[in-house]
Amino acid sequence: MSTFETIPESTSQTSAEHLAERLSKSITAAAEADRREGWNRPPVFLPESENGVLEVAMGPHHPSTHGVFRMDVSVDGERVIRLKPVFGYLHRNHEKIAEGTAYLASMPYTDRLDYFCSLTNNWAYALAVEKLAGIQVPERAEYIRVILAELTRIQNHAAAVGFLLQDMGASGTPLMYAFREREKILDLFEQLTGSRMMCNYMRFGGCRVDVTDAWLDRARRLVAGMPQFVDEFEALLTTNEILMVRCQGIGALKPDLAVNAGVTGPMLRATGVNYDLRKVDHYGIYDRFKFRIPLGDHGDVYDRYMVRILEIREAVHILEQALKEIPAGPIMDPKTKLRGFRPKPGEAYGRIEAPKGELGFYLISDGGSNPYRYRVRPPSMINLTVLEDMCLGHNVADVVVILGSVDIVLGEVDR
Amino acid sequence: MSIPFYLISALTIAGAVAAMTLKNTLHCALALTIALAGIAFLFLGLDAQFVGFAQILVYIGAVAILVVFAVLLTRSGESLLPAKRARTWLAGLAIAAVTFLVLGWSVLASLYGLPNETAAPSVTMQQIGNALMGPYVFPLEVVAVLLTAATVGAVIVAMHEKARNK
Amino acid sequence: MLGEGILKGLAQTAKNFAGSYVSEERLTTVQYPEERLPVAEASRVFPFLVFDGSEWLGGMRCVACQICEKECPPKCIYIEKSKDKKPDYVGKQQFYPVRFDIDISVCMSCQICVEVCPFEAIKMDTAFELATDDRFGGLLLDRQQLAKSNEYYHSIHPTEASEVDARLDEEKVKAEAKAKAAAPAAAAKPPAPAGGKD
Amino acid sequence: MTPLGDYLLVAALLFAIGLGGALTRRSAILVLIGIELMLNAANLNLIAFWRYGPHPEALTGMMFAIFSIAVAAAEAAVGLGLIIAIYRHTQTTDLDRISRMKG
Amino acid sequence: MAATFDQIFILFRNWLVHFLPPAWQPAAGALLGVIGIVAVFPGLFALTTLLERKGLGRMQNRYGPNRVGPFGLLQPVADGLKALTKEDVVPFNANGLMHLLAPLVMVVTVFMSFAVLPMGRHMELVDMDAGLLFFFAMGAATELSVFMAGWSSRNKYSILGAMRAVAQMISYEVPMLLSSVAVVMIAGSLSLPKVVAAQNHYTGIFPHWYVFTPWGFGAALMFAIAAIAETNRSPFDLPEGESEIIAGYHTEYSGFKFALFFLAEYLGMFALSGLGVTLFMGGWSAPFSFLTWIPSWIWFFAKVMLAICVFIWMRGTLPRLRQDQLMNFAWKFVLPYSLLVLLVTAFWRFLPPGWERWVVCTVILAVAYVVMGRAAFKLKRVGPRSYRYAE
Repeated sequence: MSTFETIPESTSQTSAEHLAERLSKSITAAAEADRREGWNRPPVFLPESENGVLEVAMGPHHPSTHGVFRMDVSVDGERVIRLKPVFGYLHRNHEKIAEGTAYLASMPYTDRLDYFCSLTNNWAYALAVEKLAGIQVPERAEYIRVILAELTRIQNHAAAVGFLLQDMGASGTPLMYAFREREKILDLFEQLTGSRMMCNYMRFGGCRVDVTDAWLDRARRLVAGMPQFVDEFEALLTTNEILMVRCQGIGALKPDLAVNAGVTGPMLRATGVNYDLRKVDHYGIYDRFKFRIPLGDHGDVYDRYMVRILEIREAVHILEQALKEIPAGPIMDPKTKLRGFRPKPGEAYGRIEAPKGELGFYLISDGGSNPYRYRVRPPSMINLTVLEDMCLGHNVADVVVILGSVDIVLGEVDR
Repeated sequence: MSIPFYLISALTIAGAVAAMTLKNTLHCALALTIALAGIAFLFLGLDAQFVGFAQILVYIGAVAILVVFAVLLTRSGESLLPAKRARTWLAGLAIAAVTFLVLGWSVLASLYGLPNETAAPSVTMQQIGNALMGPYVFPLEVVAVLLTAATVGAVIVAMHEKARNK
Repeated sequence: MLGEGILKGLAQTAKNFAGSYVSEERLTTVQYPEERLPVAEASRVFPFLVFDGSEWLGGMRCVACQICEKECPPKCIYIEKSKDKKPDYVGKQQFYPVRFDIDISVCMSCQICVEVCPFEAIKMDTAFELATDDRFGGLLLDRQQLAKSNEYYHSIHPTEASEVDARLDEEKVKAEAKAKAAAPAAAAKPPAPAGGKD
Repeated sequence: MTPLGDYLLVAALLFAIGLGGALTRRSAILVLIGIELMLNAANLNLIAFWRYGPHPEALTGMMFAIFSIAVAAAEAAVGLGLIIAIYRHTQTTDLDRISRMKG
Repeated sequence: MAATFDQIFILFRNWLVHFLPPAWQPAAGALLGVIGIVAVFPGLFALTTLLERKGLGRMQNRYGPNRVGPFGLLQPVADGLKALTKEDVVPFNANGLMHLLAPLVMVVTVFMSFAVLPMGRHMELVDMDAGLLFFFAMGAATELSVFMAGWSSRNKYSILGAMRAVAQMISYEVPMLLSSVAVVMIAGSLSLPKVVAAQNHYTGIFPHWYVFTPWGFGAALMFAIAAIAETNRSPFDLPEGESEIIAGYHTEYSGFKFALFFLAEYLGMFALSGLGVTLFMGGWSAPFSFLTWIPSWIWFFAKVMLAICVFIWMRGTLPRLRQDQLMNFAWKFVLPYSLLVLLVTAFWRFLPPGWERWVVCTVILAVAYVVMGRAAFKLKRVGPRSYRYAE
């Protein structure tokens, strides 16, 4: 695909002013027309510049943008020559609010960041605070955290692949299979944490509720049934000629561009870069489990799809091992106080391998009961910055598929 | 003097006149379609079933769509400028009127000599097939070559332009 | 050859089509209003106030200490303390909330109030059909609507309720033992010095 | 049975309309539509004479009409291809202005 | 008894018509036939919308509509009422006449193409000598109405959608014609009842349907692909694909006119699957010799519904092709292969009957299919991939 320097010069800076000036001209024209002909005059069509370039806003409520997210695409005939992602529609000022509330009180808000995987958000935040305050986590809690994180990864990847197929027009069948399995996992979460998607389960130093044996048996049965689901899913999709033709060679991302842009997660591993925090950071007790990291080599939409499917299989291996070896014991450090938690001044950056990439929490404490600075490193948003490079030269139908393969959740992008 | 004949021919002529006089080019293209459909029905009236359906398939199915595509690609559909007459439009009309008079006179003059009532020939597809493959097999091959050449020619003309101004 | 993957995909959907008539595993849809999925025991929707015995105000465990009001992340609890006191389950005189409102349109059912409450007074309910057409008043529940009996608490969260009751009974026994132990001392103390700190 | 004369008259009128249109209109596409009409008028004549001719089983008129339809379709295709090419080159389909043979 | 039951509709029509004075009888008979078609097929359309939603539902492990009426049977009625009562919004500067005319022309032409389909023994509305040609002539007219719809709603996106739809329909009409010409070469006549008669005999219990011959199978495959593309269904439903920005030619329609487009699409599906069944699967002939006592029209409608189920099945499984891939597929795979099928049919026709011609034709077709399939994929460097694992 084209790197930075080969972007055709017609889309350089001048065209931005040119576009802005024409937009303002059309807006004043619209106002004038309003005055002259009253409210029911014909609408002002989108400004179309002379050389046949069609500006299209794939608007905030477009059916396939996974939430409120706009892309200003300028299309020359069928090819995309410029794409400006516009997000911020779902900005809830999460970080400023967190500066005003106690450490524990912003834990339920982390559920709402990437609302598909609330447990990994909780874990990342808990990890950061534990690093900040130097709290130890008992063995059993570490095992529970790994189990829940891998279950979250399975249901997130299944949903992501389902949405990708939905964008390609598969009228919901793969999505329904993915959601059928996802519901089973969410039932497990509800039986443990009380809520399917907003778990608010992890606490600084462990977990809130202990895991019963009945729950562990149900989890083992679910994990035993998972490979059969993935085989069915792959049989339906992986060798499907239409899917191969629609996905291979589309939206390819070169490894150096991916690394420079800070892309992480399945998108980065699809380009062949071997970077998985579970192996790099050695956080939690991932070193005790044997699992492999799938890598693609073209970095296109098909590789991202396959990396996600293979990661589901790896997660199933981890879960089997973890569910076998989970020890008994306390799940919470008895000394930790719930209220009035005041870590000593300092800063900490806790990061984990969330299903979408490297999710990090950076906290600065000034000794008070609420953090001085609270920053979330959102993998979805950073993966989104390379969207234009992947879409240049493709046609509009592919832009939708490429966006689907990036797997973004607007809660995390806008925070 | 069957009524359907008058109805259909009136429709055809109206379609033809509209195709020639309307301002908006796209309306002309659609009026042309009506005229061609009328002519197809006239063929059916003359018991030439095969030609009638071929006319619908070829003209309405393809040529009319081609004309409409051409109108759109050359953006002449939207420009609602007044029906511009060629500079020499008056002479054109005169020539057309003269030709019609000459043809009309020749038809009326020889009216009595023309055979009017003959039995409807029952033409089956079998006969047409044999005729095409029998005495007319050479023209069939020539037309086949011509059609291929026309398709390739049209594509090259359009394609060539696209490649050059890129 | 071309079309092989498509045929395999078609076989999959056919299997699921047939499967949805046969296996419980595949057709997991439940006809909601008529059939209902059993609510998970640990599930939580909106908080409610627990009261012992039969009379909801007298038996209310809440002592209006306002810890949950301070700790609630979206600040959806509003408490007004009472002037006078009433005996709680151990017999000690405690305040009680004159007003205890929870705006369930603001509450995000994060259950932190249950964790921080020292008196086991507030627990999470599992009733989720709370739709009302009145946007403001309808979703602001006052203490009358929030108060639910301990038996109800046992019916929705049996294991958790029994643990809580065990803890409360043990505290009651400890409190009475202390009271019994303190009683003779109190009796002994008055005859000796007249004043004494009580 | 409508007499042959009526068909010939209709065909003549169609031919005249096509010719008039082709001569008076300035837009290239309309000229092409005019030519199309003239061709169809000729076809109508062919079929009319075949129908009322002495021995219709020889199918000559019909064969002529079939081949004429095929040729007309090819002509329309090439004609429109040319018009589109000229339009791309000179941005106009106005025949008066496309008079220079410049490349 | 079976014969009368087989011809029950014809007898019923004759019984009705004989009340009229003889002068009017042929016209009344034809009218009754038309009324029959105009009643039966929209009824089937209503049933199919329900079948589609329930089928798709079941394929996705969920119930289809089952709230409106027992098992959701009144759902089509509800949809119909909704479509009728919806406000008919016409765009501000749309061309009123053409806006109204487009759906009408489409529905009328598709209904006319039903006239030649033999729905049972002697049950075709009109036995035309050039029946197949008439069918395709009517098929060609629907493209024009698609264009009128797209253009008349004066919306830039619907024009683009219309141009895409028309380009797709035209480029898939050519292979459809060619694959049906293969059948005409063997059956020897363009008239559909003769084609069915040519297939309606049995060796042992197996019928002589063309789909069981090598060339017939190839032609049926290409016809199926072209038919799916012609009706803008499943893998080829790009023109109204919702995930595209260009939302298809009937965006600016609502209320009854949109329902007409919906009806026209389904009638197009019936017509094409009816034609496919007539050409390749023996029209109204029974699948086994011992089943011929069942009335013929039951077989025709059973096969058409089977074809509709395949349409729905494809829609439930396959993602959508992109516009340029769609067109390349048509001109670079389906058309050449149809020409090859014509060649093989010629061999089939002029080789002496016996096992040699079976072997020759099957080998040519199979080898060509595999080679062209692999070449098509090699060209675009597309194919199954293997993945490496780190550590």
